[in-house]
Amino acid sequence: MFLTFLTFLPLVGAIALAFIPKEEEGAIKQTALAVAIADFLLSLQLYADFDTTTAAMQFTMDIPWITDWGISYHVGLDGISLLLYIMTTMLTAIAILASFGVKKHVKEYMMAMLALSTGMLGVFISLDFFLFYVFWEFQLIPMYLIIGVWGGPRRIYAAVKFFIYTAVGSLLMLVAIIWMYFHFHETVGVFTTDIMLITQQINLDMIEQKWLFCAFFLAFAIKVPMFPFHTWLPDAHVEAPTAGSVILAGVLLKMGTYGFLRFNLPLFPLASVEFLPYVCGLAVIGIVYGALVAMMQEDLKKLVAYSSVSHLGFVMLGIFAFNHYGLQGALLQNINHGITSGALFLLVGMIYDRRHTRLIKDFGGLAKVIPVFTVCFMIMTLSSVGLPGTNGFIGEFLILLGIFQNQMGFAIVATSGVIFAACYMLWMFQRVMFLEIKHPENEKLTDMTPRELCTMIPLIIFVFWIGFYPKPFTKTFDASIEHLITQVEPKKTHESPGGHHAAVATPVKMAKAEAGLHETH
Amino acid sequence: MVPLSHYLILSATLFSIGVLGVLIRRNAIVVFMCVEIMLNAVNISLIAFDRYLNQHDGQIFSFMVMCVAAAEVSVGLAIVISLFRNKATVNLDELNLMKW
Amino acid sequence: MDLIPAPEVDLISLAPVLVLSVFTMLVMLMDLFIGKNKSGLVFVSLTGLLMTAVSSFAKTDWPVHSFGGSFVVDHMSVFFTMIFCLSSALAILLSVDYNKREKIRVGEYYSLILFCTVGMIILASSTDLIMIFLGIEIVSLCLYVLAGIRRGDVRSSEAALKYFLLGAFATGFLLYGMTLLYGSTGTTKLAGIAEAISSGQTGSQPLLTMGVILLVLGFGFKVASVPFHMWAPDVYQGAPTPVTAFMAVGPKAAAFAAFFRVFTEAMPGLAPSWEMVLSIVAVITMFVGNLGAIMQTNIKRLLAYSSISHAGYLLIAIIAKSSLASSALVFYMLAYAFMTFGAFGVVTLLGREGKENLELKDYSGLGFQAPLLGLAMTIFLLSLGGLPPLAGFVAKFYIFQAALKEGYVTLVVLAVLNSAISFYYYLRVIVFMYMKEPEGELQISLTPITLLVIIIGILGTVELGLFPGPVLSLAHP
Amino acid sequence: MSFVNLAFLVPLFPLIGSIINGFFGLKIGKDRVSWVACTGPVLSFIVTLVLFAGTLFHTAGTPYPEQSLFTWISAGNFHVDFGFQIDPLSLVMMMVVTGVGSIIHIYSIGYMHEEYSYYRYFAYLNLFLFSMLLLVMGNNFLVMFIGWEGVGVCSYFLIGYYFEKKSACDAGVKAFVVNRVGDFAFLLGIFGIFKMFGTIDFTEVMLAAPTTLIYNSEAATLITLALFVGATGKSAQIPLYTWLPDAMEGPTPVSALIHAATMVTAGVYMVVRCSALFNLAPLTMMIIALVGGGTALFAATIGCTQWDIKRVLAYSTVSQIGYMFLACGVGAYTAAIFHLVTHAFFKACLFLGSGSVIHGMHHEQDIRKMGGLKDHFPITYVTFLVSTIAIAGIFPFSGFFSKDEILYHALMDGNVIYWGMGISGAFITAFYMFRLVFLTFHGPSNVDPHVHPHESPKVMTLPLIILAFLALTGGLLGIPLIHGWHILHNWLEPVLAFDLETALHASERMLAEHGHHTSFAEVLHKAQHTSHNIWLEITLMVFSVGVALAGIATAWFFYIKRPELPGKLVKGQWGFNLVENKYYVDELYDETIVKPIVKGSDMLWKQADVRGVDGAVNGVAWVISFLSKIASSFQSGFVRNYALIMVVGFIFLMIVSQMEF
Repeated sequence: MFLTFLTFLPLVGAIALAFIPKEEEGAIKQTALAVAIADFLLSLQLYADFDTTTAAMQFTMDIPWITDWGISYHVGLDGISLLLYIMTTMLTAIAILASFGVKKHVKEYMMAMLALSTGMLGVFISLDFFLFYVFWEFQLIPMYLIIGVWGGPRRIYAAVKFFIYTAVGSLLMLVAIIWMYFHFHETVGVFTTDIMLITQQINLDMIEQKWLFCAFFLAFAIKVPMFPFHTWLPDAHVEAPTAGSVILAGVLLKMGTYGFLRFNLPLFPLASVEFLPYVCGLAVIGIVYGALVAMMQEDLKKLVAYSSVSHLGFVMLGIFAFNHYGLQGALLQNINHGITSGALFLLVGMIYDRRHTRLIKDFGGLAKVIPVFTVCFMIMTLSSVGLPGTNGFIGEFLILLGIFQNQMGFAIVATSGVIFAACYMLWMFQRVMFLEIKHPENEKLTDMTPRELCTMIPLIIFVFWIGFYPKPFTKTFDASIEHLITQVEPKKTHESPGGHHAAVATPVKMAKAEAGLHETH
Repeated sequence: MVPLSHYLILSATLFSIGVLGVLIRRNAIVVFMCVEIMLNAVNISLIAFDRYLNQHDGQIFSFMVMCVAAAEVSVGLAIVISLFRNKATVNLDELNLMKW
Repeated sequence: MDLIPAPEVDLISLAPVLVLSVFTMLVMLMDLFIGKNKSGLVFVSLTGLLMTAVSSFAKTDWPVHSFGGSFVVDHMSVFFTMIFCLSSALAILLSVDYNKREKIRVGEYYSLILFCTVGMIILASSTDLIMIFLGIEIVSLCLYVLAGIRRGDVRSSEAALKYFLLGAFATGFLLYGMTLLYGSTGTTKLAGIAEAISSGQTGSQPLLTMGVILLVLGFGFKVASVPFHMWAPDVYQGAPTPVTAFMAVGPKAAAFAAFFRVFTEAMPGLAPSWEMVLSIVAVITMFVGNLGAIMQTNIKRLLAYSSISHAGYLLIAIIAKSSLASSALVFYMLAYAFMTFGAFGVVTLLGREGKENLELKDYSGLGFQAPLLGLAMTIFLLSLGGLPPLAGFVAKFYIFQAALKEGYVTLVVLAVLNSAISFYYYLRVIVFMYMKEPEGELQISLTPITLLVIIIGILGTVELGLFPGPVLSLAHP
Repeated sequence: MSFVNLAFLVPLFPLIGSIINGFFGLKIGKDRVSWVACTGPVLSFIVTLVLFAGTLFHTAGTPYPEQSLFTWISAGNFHVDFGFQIDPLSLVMMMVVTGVGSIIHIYSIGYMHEEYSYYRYFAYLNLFLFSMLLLVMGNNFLVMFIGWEGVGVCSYFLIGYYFEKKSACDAGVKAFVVNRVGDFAFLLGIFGIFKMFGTIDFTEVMLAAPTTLIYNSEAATLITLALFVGATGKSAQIPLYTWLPDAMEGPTPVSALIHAATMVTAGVYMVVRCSALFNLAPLTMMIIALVGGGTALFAATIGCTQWDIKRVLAYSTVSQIGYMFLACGVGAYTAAIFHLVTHAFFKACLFLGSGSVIHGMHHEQDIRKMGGLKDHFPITYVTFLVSTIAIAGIFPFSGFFSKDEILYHALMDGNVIYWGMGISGAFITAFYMFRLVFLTFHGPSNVDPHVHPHESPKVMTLPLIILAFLALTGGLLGIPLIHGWHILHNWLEPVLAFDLETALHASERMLAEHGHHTSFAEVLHKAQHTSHNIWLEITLMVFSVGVALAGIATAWFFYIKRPELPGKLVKGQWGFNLVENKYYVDELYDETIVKPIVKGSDMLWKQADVRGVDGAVNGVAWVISFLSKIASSFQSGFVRNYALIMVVGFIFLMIVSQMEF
């Protein structure tokens, strides 16, 4: 019930906003922010109450919805979704705070933001395919409007591209869902769309798994986005208003990776193993390709957008490492990317507000004029580069560690991503922040306002918190990851007898045992 | 007795003539008359089938068709007149205000 | 020579038809005697429709066959009757303000809609080719007139003539098809035909096949499926807006009811010969409808193409044949009724005397100048596109379910891709409403009765989307 | 062992200093900034001494204490503590880092006092110390890696300290990116270690190494090679040395601290730290020795041709680190650390001395515009000279002891080629270092008349004196010849002890398990029969001092006696041009790596992404709108057309129905 309350609170807030007169922009902004912050603070309670020892769904609520079809309103959180959920509430609050400067149609904007929040939160809690699909598609609309109404010059193109691209993928997933629904009825005898039930009991052969995997893959790969389905992302990011980009990078992309974890792996383990080389291949291409293309970008937002392609490639690689390290890294990197990219988009938005340009060549020498901003930007740049001590490192390290255990070739290529990341981020940073001031407009820039600082500080705290003490975050994953591995593993070893997972553990124990022997001699 | 196929061929031929007329003629009224030919062609086969099957359904059917045809004539002519009032033409090729 | 056997007469099962006919005539008569203020007619018409809806439950021990197997009261017919009554009521409500504005004589107008409804009920309840033919003709004749009822308007007249000529042309084919079917099986009763086919007592196979294809043409014309759809965009555009809305819902639903009945009840045995044909028709209907809509700049024409594409989705239900498919069909039609009337309601509302504001650019800035109206239009369009949690989505979900259950995966995948294409043009309207600057101040007069239609549309669309449960259990026998 | 619980304080003090200066530096004023900045390292140094004292009483044979603060990362069976290791090796490094670090901090007060963003400089410098301390104190690879990258990023900041200069920024980015190439390999090495050992804790890995890795196996070679590539990045060895000379764009104390004394030697430290692994990989050892010796010689030759005082020293640093790696490569880890320590003293002194000159000359760095400065900079001159003698390897200065030990081991444990590289490097070193001294401090003055050279304030000269003293006496740490007097050797012994015999037997056993019967008896035999030959060592010492003196004499001849000669000699010589242009390595990298990547990326973006991938997406949209035009083009508006289409459609469907599917 609490979860439902949290999820729909923003929507209720949005409806409440409708009754505030259009002219009272201040009240509208404050109300929206208050709702978002309240939602965030209340969602922290979830973390407090979360039981990290079990992989079972928590805070569940299951009431029949469309009984004729066996559809129910079934929601809950587990280790995979908990932090994504809380991050969503947090980023919503930050995004709303960051968009206090929005000029036109303030009321509608805030309503869209809050509605978007409900849509995103719903995706993470749905434990029913139908419900999931409803939320999955529902959040497209507010995002579409946010890009299309409050975006840049090519906003309409970007918004429509975003919408249609995502819709194409998810509609095929819908077909797969319905197909599974009947298949489940045929084999088990129950009409249900319950994700948990279907995941546990469905029995699919290899061919079926492959087809269904592909359908789900397309939906999520577009969302992630994986190479070569990524081209909507730069457009959407460039055109979206700042807060839109923050949400887009911070949460929407995570819905793709979340989908892989929630559906592809546990539902289609055989196909997952079968397609592993291809998925990893695409992920690795994405890592290198995204980085190289990012290096050449002239627009700051585009650069960060392509860097997202690269970073999400890491996440995908971690997911398909199929071991604890990789999965944990992937889950953590989800959060990290939300924080870091979100912050980078906020920062880019801040200088855009001041200069109305995002072209790198229009800047230079800002470090001298706006030192506080520079520090924040630097921190986020380094986090994006994956500097140890920041959040980015832990995630990337675990992912690479994980994939190295199983797929050494991919790991080596992927690791080279850390070099390219340094290239494009630092080069960008240098051109924007360092060197001499070439444009006189830049000399009079004002430093960050308290409000802007408020949006950054929580994110900076998380950068270092996760960087130095990630345990409070990673401990929520453990049980769910173990569970996920058991869902994939037996079928995987059955498929490929020389499964790598066992091979990792043996030398560890052997080494330790022998080390012990060594000491006693 | 004349075999059924003769009637059917006659009916099909008439029907085709009606169709061709609709496709070829430009005058709305002529086109409409061609449609009437089609309907009557159908009537021929209806009656033929009816006779051949030794039933009554076909006859009833053909009565209905005749009624309907009559109704269509009245409605159709009314529409043609209404159009003529607006546009002073019954040439179908001049009727393409709405397209694509 | 046999005497014609006296038919068994069961007037009770005919009750809706009778009740509505009486009310229709009442409306005609009243029109003669009441004065200038014709609002009483609306009241009578609506009452009539309500009574009709109620009287359709006169028989509840479904299915009830009467008139020697020519007429049936069953789940589908009753549900369809409700849809017809709903759509006619909405059409009448939608016309009140419109007719006032466009100065259309209302007496004929309402009675034509009611007569049309009578035809639709007959169409949905008939199990005899003759009755079906009659139903179709009653509906068509009324629609010809309704399309051209704005007599001073060239477009309206042109639409009427086009519709009439093509309609009559198609009737010829339909009739020919029925004749061949009759000739091959020796009966006009659907059950009899099915029996004859399954027992192999049919005449020459080519004639039968040709008859089937001719029926496809005939019904295809009525439901506006490609390549027999050509009339639809022009007629939808030219006809008065409420009539367009009405045509897109009621008569189409009726035609689908008959289409479904004829093909699944009379010719399941011939399924192999028409399944592929209908599949092809369905696919090209979806594609042509959606592709055609992309280029449109006139909202009515856009909705016309959209309606064509929806016919394509609905054809999938006929292909699926099952009872699940029939439920999907009725559910879809109901959902479609709400969202279409809602959308046309907004279109009507935006028009002004002398300026109908039908171009997409007339919608610029609507979303912010009239937020609720914009929101309503957004909801209708997205529902038409099939976005959850709206009625259109549940309806599509239902249809796809029915088709997947029978294993038509390819069809469903194609349908789904079409849904994606359709988003493009539905979104285009939204683009205009929210993302383009208005060209001038929009003058919107919120006429209350039209608004009522929109509200009903919203309620239906949202309710069927969020809580379709009750209606689903009604739709499913 | 309670004293070890103080360990966390060592990195903490500089961190606190960094945070205070970073956030409030501008507000609290320069004086307080200096106090804050210098207190941190000094306190760290004191705590290090306490730890050192505690370790003196360590019971032999027991493991060295570690302090684990908290579990940092935990995933499955992968656990990494945020822990520190206090053992002799790390203590040596900590003392160098905090000791030299403190001195350089103090020096910086004088050197940087005119800077506006003084606080920023000290914040970075403190942060650097923090990272460097993590690097040397970490008890596992990952904590080391935080420091490893942390020093890299601080180096990036400090090189780019004058961020308005494009060259400085470019140098910073170059340093970071080249370092990242090394880090990439280092990471792979860590992954490999985890895969083989299931842990990345130093103690556990080193203990398990002999029984886990097979001697000379592929895994051992690859892992150690990866680690070594990581080390070459950080320690500026061939092929990744190019960033270090450019790094001289940073303030001079930074060059002294980061690019001479501490950070760049991190690679050496890491190799020594993992000596147990490297001992199992003879192939890697050979590569290390060759790369080290090669770099020593190669960089020395470039050093002879440079005119920028700091660049000469930079190449000298590269060359000296080459020596350290040469030592590692032949297994003389103690010698490597020894040279690391003495090098820290004399090279820091040299850099600070050069900084003093630059400071006194108002930021003039070209030695052609100096000359005869010894009168203007008396203290600087003396200290500089002491350090130069030390680096040249003249008895009894510190460099003599450390370098000779390396050369001795190169000959005894390696072969004559290694020794040849080392000894020729020594000659060139002596030559170019004295060239530097002569050109700067002796001979006629070429100073720009507008510049008035002046000796630096006490806050700068005092550190010079201390460092010069250390450079003079540092050699006492490792007096060879007399057994037991090599203090450093004794001190490090417990960390570096490696039982080759057991390891080889274990390898034989493991190979046997896999069905390969290989005997490493020969390897063992060779290793056990290298003996300590005192007379040979003395001979070598005399010889190398002779070589160094010869180098000095050559420099004297060319730059004092016949100063016009070098110019004439080298004129038009292609060989000289090659060396003067640093063998065109930068240009080579630029042409073969940087430019292709940039061009390729540009292609990738404009062709592959925009045209290819996105083109496909937009292409689909285009096809759809094209089809849409076709679809609506049938809608001609003519009734007869419509009827025709219906008839055609009917015929089409008739045909379809007659087809078999």
